[in-house]
Amino acid sequence: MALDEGKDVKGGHDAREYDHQGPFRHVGTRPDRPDGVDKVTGRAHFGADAYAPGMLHAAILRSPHAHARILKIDTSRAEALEGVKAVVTRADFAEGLEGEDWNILENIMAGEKALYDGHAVAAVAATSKFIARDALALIEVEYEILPHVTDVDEAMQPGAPVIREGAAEPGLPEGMHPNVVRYHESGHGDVEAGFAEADLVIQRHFATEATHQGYIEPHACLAQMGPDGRGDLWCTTQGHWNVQKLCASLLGVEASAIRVTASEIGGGFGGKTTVFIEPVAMALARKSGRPVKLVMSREEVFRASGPTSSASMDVRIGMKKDGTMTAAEGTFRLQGGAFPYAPMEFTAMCAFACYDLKHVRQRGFDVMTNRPKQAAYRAPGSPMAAFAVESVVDELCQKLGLDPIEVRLKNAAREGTRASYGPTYPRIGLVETLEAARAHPHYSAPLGPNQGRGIACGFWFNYGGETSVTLALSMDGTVQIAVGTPDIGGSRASMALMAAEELGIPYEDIRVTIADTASLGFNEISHGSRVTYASGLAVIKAARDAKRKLIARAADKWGIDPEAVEWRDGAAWPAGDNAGSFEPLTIREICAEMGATGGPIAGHYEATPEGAGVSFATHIVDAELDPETGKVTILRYTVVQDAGKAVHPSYVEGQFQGGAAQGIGWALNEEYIYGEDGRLQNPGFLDYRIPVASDLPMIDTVIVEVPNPGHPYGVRGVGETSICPPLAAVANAVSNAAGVRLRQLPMRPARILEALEAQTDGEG
Amino acid sequence: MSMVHVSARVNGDPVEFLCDSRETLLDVLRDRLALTGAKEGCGTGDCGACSVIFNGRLVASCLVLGAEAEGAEIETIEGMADGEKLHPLQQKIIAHAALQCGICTPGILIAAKALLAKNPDPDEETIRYWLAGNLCRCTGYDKIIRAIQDAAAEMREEA
Amino acid sequence: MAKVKVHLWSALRAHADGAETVEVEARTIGQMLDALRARYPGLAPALDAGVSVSIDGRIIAASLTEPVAPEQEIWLMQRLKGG
Amino acid sequence: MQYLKPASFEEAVAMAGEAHGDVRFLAGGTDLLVRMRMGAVPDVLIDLKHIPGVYDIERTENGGWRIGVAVPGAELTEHAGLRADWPGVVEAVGLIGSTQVQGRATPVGNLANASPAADSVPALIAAGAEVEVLGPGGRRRVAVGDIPAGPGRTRLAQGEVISALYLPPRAAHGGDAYQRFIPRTEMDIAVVGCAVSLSRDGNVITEARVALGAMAPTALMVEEAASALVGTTLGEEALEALSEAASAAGRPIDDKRGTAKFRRHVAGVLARRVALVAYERAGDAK
Repeated sequence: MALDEGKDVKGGHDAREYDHQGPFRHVGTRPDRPDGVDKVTGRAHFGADAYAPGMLHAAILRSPHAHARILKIDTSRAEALEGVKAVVTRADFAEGLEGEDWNILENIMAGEKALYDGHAVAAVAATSKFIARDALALIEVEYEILPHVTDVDEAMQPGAPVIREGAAEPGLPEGMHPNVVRYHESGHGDVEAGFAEADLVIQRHFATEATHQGYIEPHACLAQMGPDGRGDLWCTTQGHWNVQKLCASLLGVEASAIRVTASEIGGGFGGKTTVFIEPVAMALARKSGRPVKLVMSREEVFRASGPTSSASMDVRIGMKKDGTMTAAEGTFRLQGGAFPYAPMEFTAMCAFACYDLKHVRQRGFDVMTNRPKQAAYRAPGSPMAAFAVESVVDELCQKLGLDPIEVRLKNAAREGTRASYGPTYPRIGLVETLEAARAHPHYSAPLGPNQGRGIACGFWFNYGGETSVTLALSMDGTVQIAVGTPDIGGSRASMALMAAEELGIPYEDIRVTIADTASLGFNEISHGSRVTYASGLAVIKAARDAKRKLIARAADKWGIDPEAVEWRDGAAWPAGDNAGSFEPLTIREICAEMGATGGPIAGHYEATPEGAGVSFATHIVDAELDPETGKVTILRYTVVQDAGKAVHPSYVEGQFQGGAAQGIGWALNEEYIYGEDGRLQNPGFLDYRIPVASDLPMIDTVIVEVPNPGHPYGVRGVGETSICPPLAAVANAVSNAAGVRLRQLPMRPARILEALEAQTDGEG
Repeated sequence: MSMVHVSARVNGDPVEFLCDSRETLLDVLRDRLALTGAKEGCGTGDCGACSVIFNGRLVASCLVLGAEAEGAEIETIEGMADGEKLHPLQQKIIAHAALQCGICTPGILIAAKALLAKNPDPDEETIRYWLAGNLCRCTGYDKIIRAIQDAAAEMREEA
Repeated sequence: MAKVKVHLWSALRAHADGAETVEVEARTIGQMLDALRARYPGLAPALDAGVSVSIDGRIIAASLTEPVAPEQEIWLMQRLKGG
Repeated sequence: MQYLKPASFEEAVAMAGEAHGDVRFLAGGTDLLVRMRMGAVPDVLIDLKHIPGVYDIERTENGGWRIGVAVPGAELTEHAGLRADWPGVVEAVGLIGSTQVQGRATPVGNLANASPAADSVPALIAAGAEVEVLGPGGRRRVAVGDIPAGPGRTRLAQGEVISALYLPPRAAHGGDAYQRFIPRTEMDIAVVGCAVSLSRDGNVITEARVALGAMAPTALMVEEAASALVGTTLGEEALEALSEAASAAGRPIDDKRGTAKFRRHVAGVLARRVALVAYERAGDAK
């Protein structure tokens, strides 16, 4: 029995986990991260850094067509090439899969049709990279090219090419094109009645293009599988248990047959929450009987991993002259590539989540197109919603002559507000972020010519999920923690801080390891801003479990009740005078004797914490427009976000800054560009333009701490919310600088010039 | 296959290897010399994760052939620390939390070292433009710039 | 067993005779979802695809054993995930 | 792929003559290696970097400059003499790629790669630069503008190799400048590039050359733009005429980096801005 108090393990009847308001000794400090030296010396091993004796190199053949029936694949010439050890096609994977497992299999290796430019159709393992590459050229694929569609609105039109018949879920509105596969509707009140109360109602159309997570490390793995059907997989992933589950399903073996070890991960942002190449490498390893290394090129990452959805949106908001929002409604159409599950329900649910609205309605459509299967990207679905909604709010403020922060404060959701997606909010921190933004010097700083300021709010849910942690004590009293969530952004440091806090020992005495799938219970993926929340909660609970055991040893030794022993400063102390007079027993002393006093000591946590609090942010940005070229420069940026409790403030700031930077890229320059032929035009960092160092200013941060009741220290997830406001904030700033609203992303220079021109023409 | 024999110096040590004429210096460092600190983020010179110093110049090792390394002096991230003593840039990158995932970090460090060798007191704009070829997707660059400035200040004091 | 009142998101209501809320007997989320399936088989595909549940504003992403009680505000939500 | 290291340009030409299949010369390699990565691996690669003199920057007898084919951008931009004489050429070369690319990329490679958007080419054309070409038929001097034939194609004959780049002596009271438009601040290919080189007599422009990049299949000289400048003191009227001539030039295309319409507009904007810088520099020059 890991924990003796059942209600402590899960939410239980009382979900109020928040029990430590400080003061803290470790939490809130900024020590060096435990893996810092590994990361600055090149010693850290990422996905592509693994090698094995006898290793083969693999390469994947990909469809050059956006939509084509695969009539024939002849691999015989490739197989005959010297050095080629295995060739696989769809026939080498499991049959009879259903649901999302089938979708994922279909995505990683095409079946009857190639569904997008870059779709995998076969793979080769050979004794060198060059032979593998040469072998691809020898595989003959006969395609029947089909009409394609890559645009979300076009894909919904009558007559659009059908990606897959029968993919739609039941319950869709009548008359939908078969490419529309899911539908969401939610809200409350009577929006028409609400609009009737408004002094001004604005309805606008918005569009955003698909972007890519843009992690710098391409997908990479090293697979081994013996004739006994047992295998090992090393890969870069946000969630190795999920990789294990999916590989087992796609290969038709049991989960326990595959041990997955997560490498250091070179960025994910949601894009490494699923599989792309791992089952292919495993299939090649199984067929060849040799270790197989498979690394995506950057071009493959863009063409065939999971970018985000593009969106077409209509938003309508009513406001009174005093700034009161009376009603809001929105329609959000997202394409998620050639498969279902574009995150349109999150777009819909997040859209108006910042506001206290009596009348609100949102609809979402999930649309299939000939593009790669979308994957999660940092608060999936939410940033585009904020772009549309916060743009309309800004325009209403402008037209009514109202201050954008005051208006947002007036309408802000707070504890007790009925959320636009249904439930009533518990304690949340939106108002606090708005107040901090209003008080920030940035908000009142003067602006120059051709400069504009934008503000916007954003919302994301956050997530708990299955979590297992083991905290093992060494004979010398130092601590080894095994967690199951890959460290993407410094989470080892926050885990060690929380354990140090609980155990009262030095931060340096704690080593945090990311365990493989065979060494720890199941862990949900590092996504949904859950790591510091869920693994953190698990570390705290595991430390408390260990502490109880340490206390019991001291109590035994002293011959008193464990209740009469308390733990502080890394030692057991008699609790009060009645407990007796004993010298404190340090963790070091107890551990030195643990073998002889009852055996090894470890703390555990295995449960699904369900108290991830929602999170809000407010961003301020100043932009300068070159009116002659349409080029935008970001001059100043401030992120204000509720972190609940910042465990390692530097890494919290880092999440704020990183989300803002990605959002700026999405707003200004990043986009998937498809040609008439349905092929991706810009599959590289040259023309897929993520922000470079010289594109950005310093990014100021303000950490607001409104504790989350669902975590012992009040921690909220912080990783995702930071990308929600920037699209809107930058668009508002540019619109204010340009004097014309920009409603389509990215705001590339030519698009801004066209908007300026249209405005001049309109006036003339 | 046409293998090329190459002798060079990496981090001061003599090395010898045979490589395929098509292999890049990055391939050679990683696959033949087991120096995996330089990373391949793009293979086309757009991301800087494979940065090394080649005959005194900062280069993308994915844009140099292994065969071109004959007689070359190459510095990689593995040679940056002096034994157990980290270079000030390495210390400051850790101290400022100027990394999240760490995949771009070796390239950033090598590029920053090359910058400080040329300009011991670079201003923010100089650092930003110098590092424009080193993509970082996690940090928004803010803490990286601060760490480099801090390291530069410390190195100026020590000098 | 006590009755709990469950709020449905709009798109679900078509499968529940248009009702915005449905009362079912349940002590846990799992029992609640089973009761909904039994009463309105049309809801099953959506529930099987995965739902999260909000209890008094606290979002339960996955747990079926989480207790529910009559005085609580309970909402079905589409299954959460993140990036 | 066969990798060869000639010790002289004559040997390089001989090697190319004897080789079969696709033969490429390697200087900085920053374009060639990208193409190889995309699968375009030549059969024979002739590395020019072991030929004596290829890393040299020298004054010529007439007061101009001779630049070796392997001199990378970083070396050029650090060269005080070159910077003083041809600041526009140097700033154009300095814009090619990242700091890392600058460590390898050469202006001659930039030219031989024959991208219409190459940054250094308009500046070299405006400066009146020439290259020395060696081939089976002997040695010849060719104006930089006559090398590119179209995207990825040059007018070099089979077996010919560029053996040096020559910049003329800077004219008295002359100045040059180059700017490009890109969506980001760095790391992009020019949507439009513009170079202006001019000489002044007092405030009056006596000579001018204007070249544009990414407005046609090759970088091009725009005579109308140059004549809009000559004889003027670069007043508003001259700038307007220059801008119009630049916008009207070439035959730009719509592609992922910009529309033809946008390119025409930006060419006009850049021409103005660049002319003002060159004019200023010429005024400061002796």
